[in-house]
Amino acid sequence: MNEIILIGLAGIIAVAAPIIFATIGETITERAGVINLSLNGTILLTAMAGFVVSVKTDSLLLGFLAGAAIGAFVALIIAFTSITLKQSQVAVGFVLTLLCRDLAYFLGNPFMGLPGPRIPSLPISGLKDIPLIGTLFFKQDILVYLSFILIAAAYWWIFKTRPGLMLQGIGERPAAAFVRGANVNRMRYIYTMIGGALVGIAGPMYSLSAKAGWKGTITGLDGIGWIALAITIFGGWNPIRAAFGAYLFALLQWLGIVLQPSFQNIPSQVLQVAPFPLMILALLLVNIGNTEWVDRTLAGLPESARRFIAQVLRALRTTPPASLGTPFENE
Amino acid sequence: AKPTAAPTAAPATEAPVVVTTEAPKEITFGLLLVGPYNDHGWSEAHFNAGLYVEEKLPGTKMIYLDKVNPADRPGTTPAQLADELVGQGATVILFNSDDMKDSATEFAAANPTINVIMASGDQQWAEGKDFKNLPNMVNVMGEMEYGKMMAGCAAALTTKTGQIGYLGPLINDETRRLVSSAYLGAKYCWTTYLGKPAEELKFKVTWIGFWFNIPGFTSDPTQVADDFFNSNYDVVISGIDTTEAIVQANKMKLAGKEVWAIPYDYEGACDEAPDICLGVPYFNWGPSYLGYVTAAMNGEYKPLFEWVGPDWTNINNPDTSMIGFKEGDALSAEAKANVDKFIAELAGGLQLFAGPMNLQDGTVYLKDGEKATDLQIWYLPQLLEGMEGKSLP
Amino acid sequence: MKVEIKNIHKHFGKVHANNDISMTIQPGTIQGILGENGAGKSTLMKILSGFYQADKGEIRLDGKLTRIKSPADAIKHGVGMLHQDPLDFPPMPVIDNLIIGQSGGLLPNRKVVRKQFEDLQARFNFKIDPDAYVDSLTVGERQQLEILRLLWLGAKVLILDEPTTGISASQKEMLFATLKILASQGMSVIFVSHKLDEVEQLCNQVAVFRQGKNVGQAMPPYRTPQLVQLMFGKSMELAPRIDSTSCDVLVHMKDLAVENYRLHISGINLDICKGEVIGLAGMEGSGQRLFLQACTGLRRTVGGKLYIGQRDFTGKPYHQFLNSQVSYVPASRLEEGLISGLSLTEHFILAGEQQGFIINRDKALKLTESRIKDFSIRGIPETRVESLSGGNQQRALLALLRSPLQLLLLEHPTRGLDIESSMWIWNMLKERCKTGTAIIFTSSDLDEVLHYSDRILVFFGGKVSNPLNAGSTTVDSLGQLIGGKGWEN
Amino acid sequence: MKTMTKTSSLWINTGFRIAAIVLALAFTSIVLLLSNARPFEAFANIINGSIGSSKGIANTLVAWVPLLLVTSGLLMTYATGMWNIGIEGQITLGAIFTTLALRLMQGTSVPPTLAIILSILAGILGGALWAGIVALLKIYGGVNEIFGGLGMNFVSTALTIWLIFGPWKRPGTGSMSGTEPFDTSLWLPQLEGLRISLWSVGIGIVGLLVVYFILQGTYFGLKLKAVGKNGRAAFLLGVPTTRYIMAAFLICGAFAGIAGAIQVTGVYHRLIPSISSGYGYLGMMVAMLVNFQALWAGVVALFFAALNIGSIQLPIVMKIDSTLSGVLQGALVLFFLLMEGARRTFLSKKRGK
Ligand SMILES: Nc1ncnc2c1ncn2[C@@H]1O[C@H](COP(=O)(O)OP(=O)(O)OP(=O)(O)O)[C@@H](O)[C@H]1O
Ligand SMILES: Nc1ncnc2c1ncn2[C@@H]1O[C@H](COP(=O)(O)OP(=O)(O)OP(=O)(O)O)[C@@H](O)[C@H]1O
Ligand SMILES: [Mg+2]
Ligand SMILES: [Mg+2]
Repeated sequence: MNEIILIGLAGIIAVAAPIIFATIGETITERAGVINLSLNGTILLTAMAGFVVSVKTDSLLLGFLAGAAIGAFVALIIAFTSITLKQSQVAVGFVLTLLCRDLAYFLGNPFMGLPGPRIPSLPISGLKDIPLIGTLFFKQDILVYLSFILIAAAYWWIFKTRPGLMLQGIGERPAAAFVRGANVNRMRYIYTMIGGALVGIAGPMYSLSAKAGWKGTITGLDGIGWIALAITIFGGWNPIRAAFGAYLFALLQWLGIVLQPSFQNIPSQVLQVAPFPLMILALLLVNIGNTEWVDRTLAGLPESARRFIAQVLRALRTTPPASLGTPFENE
Repeated sequence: AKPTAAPTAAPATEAPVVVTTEAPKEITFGLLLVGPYNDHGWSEAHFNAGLYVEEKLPGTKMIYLDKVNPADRPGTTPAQLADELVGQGATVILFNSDDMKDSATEFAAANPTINVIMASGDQQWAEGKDFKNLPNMVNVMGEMEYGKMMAGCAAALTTKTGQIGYLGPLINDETRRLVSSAYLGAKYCWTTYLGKPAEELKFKVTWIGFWFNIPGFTSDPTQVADDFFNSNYDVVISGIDTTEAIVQANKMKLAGKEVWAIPYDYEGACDEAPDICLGVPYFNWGPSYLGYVTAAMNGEYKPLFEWVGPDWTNINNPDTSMIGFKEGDALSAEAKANVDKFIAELAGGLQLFAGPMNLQDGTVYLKDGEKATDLQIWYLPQLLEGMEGKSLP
Repeated sequence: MKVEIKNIHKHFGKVHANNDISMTIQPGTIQGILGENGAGKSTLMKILSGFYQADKGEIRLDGKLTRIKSPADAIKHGVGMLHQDPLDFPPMPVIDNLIIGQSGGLLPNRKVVRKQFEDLQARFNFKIDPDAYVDSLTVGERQQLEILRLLWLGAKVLILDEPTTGISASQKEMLFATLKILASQGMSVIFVSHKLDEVEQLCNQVAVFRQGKNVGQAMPPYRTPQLVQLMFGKSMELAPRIDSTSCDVLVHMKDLAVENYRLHISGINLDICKGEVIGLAGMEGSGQRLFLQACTGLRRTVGGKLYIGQRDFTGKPYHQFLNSQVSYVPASRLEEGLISGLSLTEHFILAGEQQGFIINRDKALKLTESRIKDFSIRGIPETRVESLSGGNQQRALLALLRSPLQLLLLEHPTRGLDIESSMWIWNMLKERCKTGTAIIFTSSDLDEVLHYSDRILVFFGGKVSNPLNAGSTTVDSLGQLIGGKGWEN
Repeated sequence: MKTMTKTSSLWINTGFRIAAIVLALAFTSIVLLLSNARPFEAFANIINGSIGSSKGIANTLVAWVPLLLVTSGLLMTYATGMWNIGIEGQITLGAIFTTLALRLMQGTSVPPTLAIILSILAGILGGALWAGIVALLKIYGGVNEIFGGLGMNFVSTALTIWLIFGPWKRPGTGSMSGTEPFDTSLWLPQLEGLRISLWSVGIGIVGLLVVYFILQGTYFGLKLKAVGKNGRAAFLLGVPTTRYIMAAFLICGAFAGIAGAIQVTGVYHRLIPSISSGYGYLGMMVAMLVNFQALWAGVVALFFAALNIGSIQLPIVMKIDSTLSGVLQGALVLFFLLMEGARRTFLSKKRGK
């Protein structure tokens, strides 16, 4: 029984892996001050392309490379329209969300339901037998291991390395980064594309592993991208917290499944659709501290209570990179 | 269930259907598919039936439109799309899904000269709860109950843990009766052939909430399948449009777990992962469609409600049997033997929907010795006693 | 380092921002640059620090002809610029602020950086905690941080463009001391300002710009009238201050208390008379803004009572103040004051009373035209506010005010404006006082506070002084209080 | 002099617009060639299918009305700088409330006409309610309206499915086909032999005019824009910012609600899964393509509707997937944004010289 739960949790870690790639990709992009709203479309398109490529070439690697390349290209479009042409990032991102989706369905149509290759699971001998840890982390497939590495690497890069600090600076205050020698817009191009590439890898992670195959409109990926975006905010632009968000989401989904029989009388939709409202609730918690009315009402409270609540809220609060979504021109 | 002509169907002489006096030798029939024509599932089965008709009946031409649902074709109704097909010269229209029920009714009423075939509807069932008097419509449905029973049987004969999982779509009468059939098949084979007590068989259904996965709105079938396998349900029967069950089973298998799965709907479904596929209950609409189109061609089209079972002489005969069960490579020899025995028994008139039988909440469904009527089966109000899972949406 | 500027030209469209400017700055000197708004000071500084490229002309550093391609390039050549609003990263720690932009390997060595930073601080006895987050520092401290950073990166020429706007007197003293030290150590400092006294107090030589030209150099001892003459091409005289006599109480504050997450100010007791001007002095972030916002309902008071014209306004929302003829003019014009993208006319429609549901464009247009005339705004009704110049934006802000007003609250009403514009604006304000409007304003310019206020409140670390009579207060005593001295009583 | 520059810039603008269209068509053609289909044949089929016949035109209008209403509503929220992605859910709730109202009044003594009118009002209520929630989350919870909206979309879909298979289950088997269809007396009166109702067309046009008028001529409209361009400054100038954002959402929700109501009373005559038909997202595209100017919304919406309807011919006649229409629509908006940006940069460069 205990073992079953453990395996269940291991399953959650696997389910979250693609979302982690997408969220961390977006986190990196947004850290540079650019919003890539196109995730939902990008993931669908790259899932399709990755699948088709690896079916045609039957090389998994090429499939993933194709995904990454397309993800980066979509990001490039966003970078160009928003950074160079100064158009609204949200607008461009939203259009690409729909455009990529329809492209995926249109171009992918001939390849529906074809049998395709699939990433094998790859238990790590030695580690896999460690009690608990082994089952949880080391009986997964290569992509899951990569997701672990990605979390650590992204965190290390953003907060520990010199270029990472500059990345923060660029998103926080481009003008200041500029006088410190950063080529702000080039950096934004680069990071947007890196982030896009990571998002682009999430696609094949589904079509070549988590949800192997391409089934067009019924593939069951339409929506993942939005969830990943929400998790990015929940994660407060911090890879570790973002990963936590992804795991939390997968956990909620899993609970929805295991709890279903025990709730005969409440509509099954309640559990199935629960994760997103809960995600909103989470966003509420991390944002409500930034709202003006809270300040006002707090002011009404007795000092001690006021201080306490204020501290709690500040602990929960996440604030986006200051220049997020705004173009930069040096003077 | 025998074909039951709708009582309103007047004698053929005044059958108000085809207007031209002598039957046309050329005929175009239009097919409206709810899903992609190549979905390796429900819709592809119908599409192939269309090809079958074209092949068997010279002078017929098929035109089709797939993804006929308001999500994929915003702002359209199947009736309107049927008009499009008529515009292209179709004089017979096939609606292939429950989704299109009302449109089919509306269209049939609006176009008395067009012969309408509606798969999985019950408008033409005089005894049914949703009867509409439509002289130019045929309702046809395969008795997949039998297919599911065979699936359940194969599962019961294979499971090592005595736990069978059923990956359910959304909850309604149809899906309930299919799950229950699988359960009955499983229980029968478990007790009769393996001689094990019924209580030792666990049969659990988990509903994802839709016919396929929509992140953020349904449960993820991949996760459901995994959860089954991980919690020692070593056989999963799929009731949804997509193939997560066998895909995940295959993955587990490769990871060294001993698991099996049974897909749904489409004859070729096992091909995706033969090693773990115990078999697939599938629809073979071809023969029935051939019949209706021929009738239309010869001006003998009659309104009808048909709930067609397998051709018991050979359930896998493409020219005669509506319901088939294609045994998979993963089905062991002795299990296979027993499944065949089970099929033979069904052919011999074995009726599993027979009393004493209770509904999930313990209320009596069938009294001792009572056999369920088609109505009782079609409109099954709950899961059956002994099954685990939600009965009501 | 010796800086030679030769025949610099810079155009912005029609505007000839720098017109054949030349000057030489010897090592170890502090070069002052004076000039009215738009004279071309910032432009030249931005050329020196690599933001702009000159259209014509050359720059020599220590005699060597140098092309400065970017700010980063400038610092490589030893030219560092301290911006009015320090270009740092508020939400990040001081130490990271230093590391960002420091050239070096993938992984910064925090230990070394910290050490070097501490040593530098010691030289000027600054006391900035390297682990503090920048947004917890005062503007003054942030300037210090920037100076340290520039020196640390090897700056030998330090450019300061209007550095004293936004910092308090004592911080100013500290800054000037620092600059003097730097000069004595052989750095060349370029100091841009509108403020004659500062320049006179600090600089070894002064250049005056007008309309893009360098119209003259001056050496100490300076003669103020001569400088003014140079700056404006005419001489100028401040209106004499008039001390009001009778008091007809308008605002009554009783034990008022306000707070934000850093400060808690309590026990404010003050009566303000009709037509009175109250100046708020203190270091940036000592609570003046907090107090001002409390007086307009923008921030809810956490204790005490606030009456305006006998009515209790405690805890009332901003719009109720607004509708009771209490107006607030924020410091940041384009961020809080005006709406980029909307025309002047549309602003007047918004600010004015709404009549009915449908806008009467002609009426609005007429109103706008008259206001543009009265407030001599350089622009037409269709002009979008963002393309107005700083001073004109400020004029527009004042033009938007409703009248009559009971109480008017202003943040830095003349920040960044030259003497001429400032005087004009204060004339407008004093006119309003004559109609009984009371004014509360914050300013970091002590002379402004002393000259235009009737009474002064000094803020220091969450404490508020009793109202001082401006007539009988001196810059020094005020500076003392702002610096935190003499609060015992 | 002034006029001359005006005309010249007018030429420049139209030039860039046309370029956008050409590029979009080119892009779509390439996509078509990739799936070895002949572009011109495809476009011809789309045109023919949409405006080739009276039926086609009627169907196009059927798609046009809700799209137009949704776009009009979105223009209001866009004015305040809000991205009301929750629009899909708002349409759905409009439909649900309308269905509820009709279910209550069906078979009672309420005269059909009145019933229909009341049900549409109910739809307005439903849409506004759902939008209001998003606005509340935004204003008082700081939850970005995009994600608040998305969440509500998911919830609304779930709600629909639950109603169809649960409480509002039709006689017999609960069906994907939706709830039991309403009696024809509760349908919006349709033109003989066509699926379009002049009433709904009327409602759509009026809706657009109202929005146009509000945004052009009224204090309310101007204040909405002020809030959108600089909320803080607008607030200090005396605009009750939050109330205006809320108002914009409520109005937009109301329009979405009408769209949903028309889907029920005028098109499907019952509640079906995905009743919103994706008009919400499509409406956002239209709004972007008209650059949030009400003036062109009608035309562009009509064009998009025509694409949706015309593209049905593609699978029937050419055996290619009809998501092509989506590709073309997306490409149009994308290239419009690109060209718009290019135009701006071009002009500013020109001014720079
Ligand atoms: N960054 C800029 N981009 C475009 N135009 C600018 C910019 N800065 C200033 N201008 C234009 O230059 C003119 C004067 O700008 P500036 O702020 O220097 O005014 P000013 O000369 O300081 O006058 P004032 O005394 O009113 O401040 C304005 O018309 C403004 O449109
Ligand atoms: N980026 C710019 N674009 C257009 N015009 C500009 C720009 N920057 C400055 N100008 C113009 O150049 C002239 C000089 O501006 P500059 O900012 O150098 O004046 P300044 O002496 O710094 O004024 P202030 O004392 O207000 O800072 C101004 O009239 C302004 O109109
Ligand atoms: Mg200026
Ligand atoms: Mg300047």
